[in-house]
Amino acid sequence: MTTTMANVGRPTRPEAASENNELHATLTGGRGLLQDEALIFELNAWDKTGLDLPEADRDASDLGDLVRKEPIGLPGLSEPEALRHYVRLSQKNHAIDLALYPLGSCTMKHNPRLNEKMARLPGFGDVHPLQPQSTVQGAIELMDQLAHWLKTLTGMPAVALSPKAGAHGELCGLLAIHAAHDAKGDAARRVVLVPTSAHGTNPATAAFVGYSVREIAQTPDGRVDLKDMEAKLGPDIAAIMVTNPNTCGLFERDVIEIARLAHAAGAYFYCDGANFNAIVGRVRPGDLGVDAMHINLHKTFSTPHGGGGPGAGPVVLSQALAPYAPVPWVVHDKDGFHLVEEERDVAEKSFGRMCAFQGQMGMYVRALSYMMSHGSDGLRQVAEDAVLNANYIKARLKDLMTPAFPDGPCMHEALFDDRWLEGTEVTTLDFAKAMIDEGFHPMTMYFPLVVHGAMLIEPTETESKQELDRFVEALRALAKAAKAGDVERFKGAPYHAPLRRLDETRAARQPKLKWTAPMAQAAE
Amino acid sequence: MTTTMANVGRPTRPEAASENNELHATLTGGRGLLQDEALIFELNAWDKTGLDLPEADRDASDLGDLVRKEPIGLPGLSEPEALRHYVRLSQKNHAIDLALYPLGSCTMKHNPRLNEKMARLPGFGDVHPLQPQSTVQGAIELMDQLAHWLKTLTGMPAVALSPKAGAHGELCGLLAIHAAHDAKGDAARRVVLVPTSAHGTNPATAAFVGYSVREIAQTPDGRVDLKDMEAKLGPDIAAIMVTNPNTCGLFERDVIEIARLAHAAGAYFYCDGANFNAIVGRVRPGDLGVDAMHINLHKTFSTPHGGGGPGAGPVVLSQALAPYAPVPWVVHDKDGFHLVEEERDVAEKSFGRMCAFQGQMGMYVRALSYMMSHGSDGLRQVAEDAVLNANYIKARLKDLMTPAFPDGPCMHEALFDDRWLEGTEVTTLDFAKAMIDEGFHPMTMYFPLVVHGAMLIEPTETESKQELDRFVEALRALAKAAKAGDVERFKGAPYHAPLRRLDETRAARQPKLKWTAPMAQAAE
Amino acid sequence: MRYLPLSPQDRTEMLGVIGVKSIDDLFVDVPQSARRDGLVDLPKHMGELEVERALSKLAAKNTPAGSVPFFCGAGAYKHHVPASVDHLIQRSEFLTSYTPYQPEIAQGTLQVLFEFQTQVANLTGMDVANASMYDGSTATAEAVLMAQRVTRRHKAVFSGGVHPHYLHAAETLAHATQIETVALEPAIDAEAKVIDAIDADTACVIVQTPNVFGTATDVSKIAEAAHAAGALLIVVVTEAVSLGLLKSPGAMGADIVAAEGQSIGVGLNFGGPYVGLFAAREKLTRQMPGRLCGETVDADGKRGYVLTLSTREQHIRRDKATSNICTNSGLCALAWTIHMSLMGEKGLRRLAEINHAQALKLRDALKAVAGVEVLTPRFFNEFAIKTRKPAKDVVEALANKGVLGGVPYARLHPEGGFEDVILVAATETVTDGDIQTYASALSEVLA
Amino acid sequence: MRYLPLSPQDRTEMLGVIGVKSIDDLFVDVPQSARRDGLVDLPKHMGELEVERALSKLAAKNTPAGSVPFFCGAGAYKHHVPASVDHLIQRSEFLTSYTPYQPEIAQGTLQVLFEFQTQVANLTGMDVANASMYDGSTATAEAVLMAQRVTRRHKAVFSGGVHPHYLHAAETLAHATQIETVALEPAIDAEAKVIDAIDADTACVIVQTPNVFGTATDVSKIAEAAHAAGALLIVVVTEAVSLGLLKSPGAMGADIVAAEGQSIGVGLNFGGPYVGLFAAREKLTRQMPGRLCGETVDADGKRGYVLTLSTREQHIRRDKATSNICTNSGLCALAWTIHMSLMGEKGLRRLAEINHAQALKLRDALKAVAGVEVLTPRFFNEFAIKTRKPAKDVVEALANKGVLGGVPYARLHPEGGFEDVILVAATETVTDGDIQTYASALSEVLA
Ligand SMILES: Cc1ncc(COP(=O)(O)O)c(C=O)c1O
Ligand SMILES: Cc1ncc(COP(=O)(O)O)c(C=O)c1O
Repeated sequence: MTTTMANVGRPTRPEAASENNELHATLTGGRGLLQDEALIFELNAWDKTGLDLPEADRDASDLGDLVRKEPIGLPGLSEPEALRHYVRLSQKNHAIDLALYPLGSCTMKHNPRLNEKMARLPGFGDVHPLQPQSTVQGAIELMDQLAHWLKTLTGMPAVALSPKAGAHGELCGLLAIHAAHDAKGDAARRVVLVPTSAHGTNPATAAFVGYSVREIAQTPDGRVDLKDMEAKLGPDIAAIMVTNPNTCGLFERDVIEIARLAHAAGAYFYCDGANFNAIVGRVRPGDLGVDAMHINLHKTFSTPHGGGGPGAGPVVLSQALAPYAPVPWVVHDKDGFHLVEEERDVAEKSFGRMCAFQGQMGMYVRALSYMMSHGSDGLRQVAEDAVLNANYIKARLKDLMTPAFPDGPCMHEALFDDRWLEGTEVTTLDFAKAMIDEGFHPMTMYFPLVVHGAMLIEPTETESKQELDRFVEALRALAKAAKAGDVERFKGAPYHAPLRRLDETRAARQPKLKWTAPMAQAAE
Repeated sequence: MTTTMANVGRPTRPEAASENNELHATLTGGRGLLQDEALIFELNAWDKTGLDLPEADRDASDLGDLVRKEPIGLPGLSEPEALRHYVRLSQKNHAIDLALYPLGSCTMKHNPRLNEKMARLPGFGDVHPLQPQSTVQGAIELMDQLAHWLKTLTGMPAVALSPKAGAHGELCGLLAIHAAHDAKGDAARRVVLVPTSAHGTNPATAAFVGYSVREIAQTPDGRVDLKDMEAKLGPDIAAIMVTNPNTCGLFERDVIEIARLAHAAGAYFYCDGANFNAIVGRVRPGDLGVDAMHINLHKTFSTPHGGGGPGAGPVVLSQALAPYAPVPWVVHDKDGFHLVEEERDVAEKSFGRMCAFQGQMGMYVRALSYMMSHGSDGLRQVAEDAVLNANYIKARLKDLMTPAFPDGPCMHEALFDDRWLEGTEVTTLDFAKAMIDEGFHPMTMYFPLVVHGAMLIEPTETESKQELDRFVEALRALAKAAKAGDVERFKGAPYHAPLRRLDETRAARQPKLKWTAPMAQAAE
Repeated sequence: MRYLPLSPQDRTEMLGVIGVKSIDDLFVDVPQSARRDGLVDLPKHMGELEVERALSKLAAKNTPAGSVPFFCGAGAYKHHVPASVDHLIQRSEFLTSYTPYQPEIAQGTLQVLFEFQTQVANLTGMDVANASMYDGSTATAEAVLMAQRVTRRHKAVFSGGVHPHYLHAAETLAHATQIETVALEPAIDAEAKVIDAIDADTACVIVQTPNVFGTATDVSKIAEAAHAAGALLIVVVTEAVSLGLLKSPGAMGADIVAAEGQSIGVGLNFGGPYVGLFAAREKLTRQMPGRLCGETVDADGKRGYVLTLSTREQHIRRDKATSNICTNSGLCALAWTIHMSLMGEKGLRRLAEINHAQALKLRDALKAVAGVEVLTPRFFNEFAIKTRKPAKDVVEALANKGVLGGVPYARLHPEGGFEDVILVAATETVTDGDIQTYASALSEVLA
Repeated sequence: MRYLPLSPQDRTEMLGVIGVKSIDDLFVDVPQSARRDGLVDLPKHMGELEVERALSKLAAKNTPAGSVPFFCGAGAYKHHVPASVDHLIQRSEFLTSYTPYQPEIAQGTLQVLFEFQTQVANLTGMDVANASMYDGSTATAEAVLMAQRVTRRHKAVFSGGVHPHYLHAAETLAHATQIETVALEPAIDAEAKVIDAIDADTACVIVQTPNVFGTATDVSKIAEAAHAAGALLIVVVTEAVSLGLLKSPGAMGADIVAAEGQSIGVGLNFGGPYVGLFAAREKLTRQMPGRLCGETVDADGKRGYVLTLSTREQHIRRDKATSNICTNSGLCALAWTIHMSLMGEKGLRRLAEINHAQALKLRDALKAVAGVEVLTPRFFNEFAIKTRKPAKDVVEALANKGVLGGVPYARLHPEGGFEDVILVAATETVTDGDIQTYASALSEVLA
């Protein structure tokens, strides 16, 4: 049974359908179901509260002049008002649950609802990080199980669970490397090699821990230039940071050689594992010579991005780096599961602590739920479908758009440059904004930096062929329109979003980072 | 601190804002965040499933030819597809959580989320109706507590909890009345008196239990015509069914006299309690002479309407009718709480059973949670604010629109007729559809039948003054536009909703009530 | 109060706009004698935390099905509902919307109803289905009244295999409407006696399959007999999952199907809310109770959905309506549709097979217990056993051992005899370990 | 697999379009030696029901805070979060969206962030706040690095009242970045010793109030001393609810505030995810880490919000960025904002007063127990007690009696001495009955 466009509820005559709208701007600015919404500070709710709390039966006079007297400036909404406020706002967001969200490098895959339910079991969601360990044996066991899955999938002997996101994982990895060099008394290694195509967090992290960053060149086929790297390796190099699959969506064919060269030069190989989704279940980084690699549980293992976070960035470690892992970690003996929280005994070489407590337990539960649901077979299928979907998109667009690396397959994302837009006056940004009108979130743009006007499309494995086709058709139609000179469609886009294009320059030039009362505004 | 319209995010220049849209119909019919969506039957999912179930380890050969062979015709979506499908669809709905939903008679008030959480406690949501009663003592106790609140609030001695909605409650009440007359051997009473303004379920229910319906006239000020009623009362009258506050949003001033007259004629007084929200905590129907009254827990007590249901319609009963209440009910002794499930002993006069099991437990939990949250003080405030909000709307619109009953206060809803639209070519329906464009759900239209082109506005108590003002401003602007002859704005409305006006005649003339495969369609 | 947005200042301002002095001025129409000045005698408002504490305390006094080996059925079944179902039905746009009277801003609900009607019709093998009833029992009662309207006859013959609560609810309504109900003797194979009871006055025959004792029957012969006598066949289904494995009522000749949908998408909820499925032959469409959603187009020619054929309904036809139903079970229908969309045919069949397999294993395990006789020969996921001690005591004793071991038939039908019969069900939520636990507990209880 | 929409037939078709024979052809770039043919050694896929069973079993081995009298704090607090908060953050549009890079279709998230920043700034009494950090501890470490950038000095002085985990996390990072950390002696009134430790090399002084022992202090004098020395004052807050009652850090002269927001909107979660609050004086804005949301207008002149000042950030400035942070704690910030919007100033003050009152009552009850000495004189909702048996044993013994009685200070800082000190906290979730239960259990344990 196949679907014809005519009967699936899409407008059969889009031109006709919107013809009438123009004539009828509403009287109040209303737009049907799309509700505009003021800030909570504008709702006249200074003296209200949406909580019913009893009066305290002891006063605070013991605190004397520590007590705050002045007003704080926090409005309080009744529950109906609050619900409506945030529901209205939510409807101004795009989301995975609405349509394809092809942000390359971000792995916007489906977030299973089972995981949300599991993370909210009181035994996980309502336990305190410092309860006696005897009262949280199941929680510690869960961390142990998660560690087992991560180590097995990556083929690495150890894992530090506590980093709170990918960048925090990078920090953890580099701190372990730092500690390892320290332990050898090797203080001269002050440089980290990073390919130009790397994600911004790689150089930023290296700098953050006091390393200076040197860039590695790229080959014409989008991989690390081995020659260049070899030339730059030396006694001052602490580590190389290489993303694999890399940010061009390509597998580093020479990865084993990269590792060998780095090790030969006394450096460690930090692998950015943000793109692990492309190879999970098919390739184990441990087989490639990696010393440390973070895994974004919020990418490969589906914990929700939540409009910016939280995530979790466990770091798997090689035998060489394992002793330096940060506390806490889990050990298991006949008495049960224990958190090693102190840098002594088994943890005497630990480089320290990444954060208070044990890290992102809520994400551990979700990730483990995801892994158990997929199993070894399902996870392998994840990688295969992710790669299949990306290659399908690349194949279906390559005649109209210019793939940055046309030869050979890509991994989980398809990278295009903007050569095909030359002479059209349409930029990558314009094109992206026009995608919004057609109902899709734009791809990642202008990243990686090694490709001009980059468009990095990562569909993930949780898209159906139907949605991919819908997406491809929209991009093909837009590409043709761009080439046909329909410039206004792009320059003015988006036309159909809750807002039109926003003035980012103005925002940065006169930053207004919080609401202030109109009086104060006027006085500014 | 006051809010100026200019800075609250609403378009400052609505006309300008939409000017550009018209030029840019999209290429695929996309409309930004608003996603069109096919039916599940059109997603090519006949051979898929979104559940991972193990294979059964026993076969079904014992069932022989009872086993179904032919295909059923049920597509199965993966979870990502299903999520997206239903999320997209949801965004095509208006909802209380989006804006004022002033459907008169429907009491679209805020649905507290605490109630949802409570109803999902495993001790309520995951217990079987026929578990041993010793294992559900808390559930039965909850029913008992709910009964106590309902009886206390209404001042009535008994309540039948099991009816599943208001109409089912009416059925329950009339069956009790039927049984009471039966018990007296009074079989001649075959007629129920119902005012013309009554909700359709009143006459429908009366007919449903075999009564014939006779209408009572209405006075010019929107109340039961006592004279007419008295004239129609007689030995053939089983009951009167009167709504109070009535469907014109007015309190039946003579309600005590109405009761007296009915009783004097040997009839019972069934009160439709759908509008209890207007008087809860301030007036007890038991003080008015009522014999039976249903309470829509999904109106007054905030259980969600859920796009049409489920609801719950407990019926409070007078001493005269109490013995005839349907099973089951709750009794309490030193051994705990018990469900009386059989028509013997204490229940020997029971007229029977309304449904399998105990009724709408999920709604009982929510309603009790709501009642406990509000308490005696909060519930009284509910009635007062509901009435205040309705009168405020009436006051603010009465110069432009024509209140059906201008004199004196209304209760929880403000009723307008369409006299003010005379000569404008705009009908009540047109006006309602134009409200959609401005961001509001229309009011109840053409009901009650006693008022021409009725517009029945029930804001409920959970609206803020700000939202009321926004609503009033929109209606005022529309009313002025109608009077100014801007007819197209109304006739073609809505322009900004997910769909334009739907062809209801066509739907009824050639009913298409389920999806059929395109082949079959073609063959039709 | 956290649910009331008006501030005291708002109230004062608004009274001013209205032109009255106090709120009491708006309640002047209430007779003096009925005006209450003080508060009713109930506790005052409470915070969330307090309410949560009080209700959690009550909840904690109950034994959730999921916390013990669980074998109760008899019209309500414990199934696993995917987490995404409950997530989706809680979306504001579904949860807090009304019956879709304004189709332009209710296409979400309406398209769901159209999908629901199609799924129900396909599952039951019928031509049309409505947008839901309260539950299976009220759907059955409505079916009987509908048969009376269609045939203009006044006798309804109930098989002895119909769930006693369903029978009771239908009888209660029938009593008032002058329908004569003939309730045949309860029996494991009660359907065998139905044909003989059909006569020329019979408006309808009501049979349930699997019946209350679990017996699955082919009702084709009954359909033929009913039709030959000019009566309608109403088929009742209390376990919707059975339709994944068993022949559809439509294929066996049903004219109306009244079913309980609770098994799919809806939890146990101590008995409600559930969702009634109601399906019929096309020619009976205009006599159906309840809402119907139909396809149409909008002013731009785009496909859309509306509530239709409402001239059958109370709000249009008043005392001439086909039913008094107004509020139905919309949100449960949504849950049903989502769960069904996730399963699809493939998942539903598999689920049904697992249910059947677990029940067979349970049967084998219980058969081996001394003092137990298995009564039902052919069943889906539920069967009746006879125990050598009174069923009520056995079930209570099992509960004390932490096993919820089924429903005594006599609880449903105290005067029906069968004091020693327990209805036991096994679904996919029953593990092999649970079955063993049950069997050993039962041996101990019957020892 | 229920999360994978492609059917086998889809896969075949798509391989055809790509022009390859098998999926292996897309993995040709993987070195031969690293290609794995078989499955990794882990269990195969499982249904929802099975996963739920397995994880529920693990969950059941833990004692939830809500199930017992509960008094643990030390940087993570049990508060009641209104049901609507968790409901709203689960809306698809919030839950499954990314960092708002495309403002035209991310105004929901962006407006929330703008509200969040305003609330955080107002609550802390600071000029600007960012859009969240991972948690309070990493926010503190970032604050230290920021102070280094701003002052170009390399010494950080930590009061002995700073949470040991916070100190430890900051030291770990500082070690690599050549910041010298001076950790002053832990003491109930540790803040008294801070001023003496400030010198001309000091980049920043880090003080916590209420400190880890619960002591609430006015840090104005420290601020003056720091400023006089050209250093910045970083104020750490681990219990955000305290700000409802206590003077704001801004009012006391803080330059940077690094706080843990978990108390508001976010659950205990065994330690994470939490939400770091980060606020500063306006002149430091461009040295702040993390995302910032700012107001602007769209092409039609309508107000809207965007991420701004991103030239501070890693994706633009790479190794010159102010921080490496990318993913932050967005959804927890949303929860925080919703909870705060429900409370408002009025609710927050009331909540803080209740917390304080419960803690006073707890203090009185524990003071009366033989073998207990209350160490903290002025506190918000947490204080330190000294017990006549080792703290670790006491807490363990209490747990065996079903009371989670607090956190032994030595668990946070094993080498710090204080083996007999327990940190005990009381929030609005603690009832008077819980307090009595604790006191009697403690008497028994210490007897
Ligand atoms: C390649 C790469 N590396 C690192 C990161 C940083 O991860 P996180 O955002 O979890 O800190 C990202 C995230 O976008 C990434 O795409
Ligand atoms: C006045 C009145 N009576 C009765 C009813 C019927 O109640 P229900 O829809 O719960 O069956 C309604 C519902 O709309 C009503 O408004």
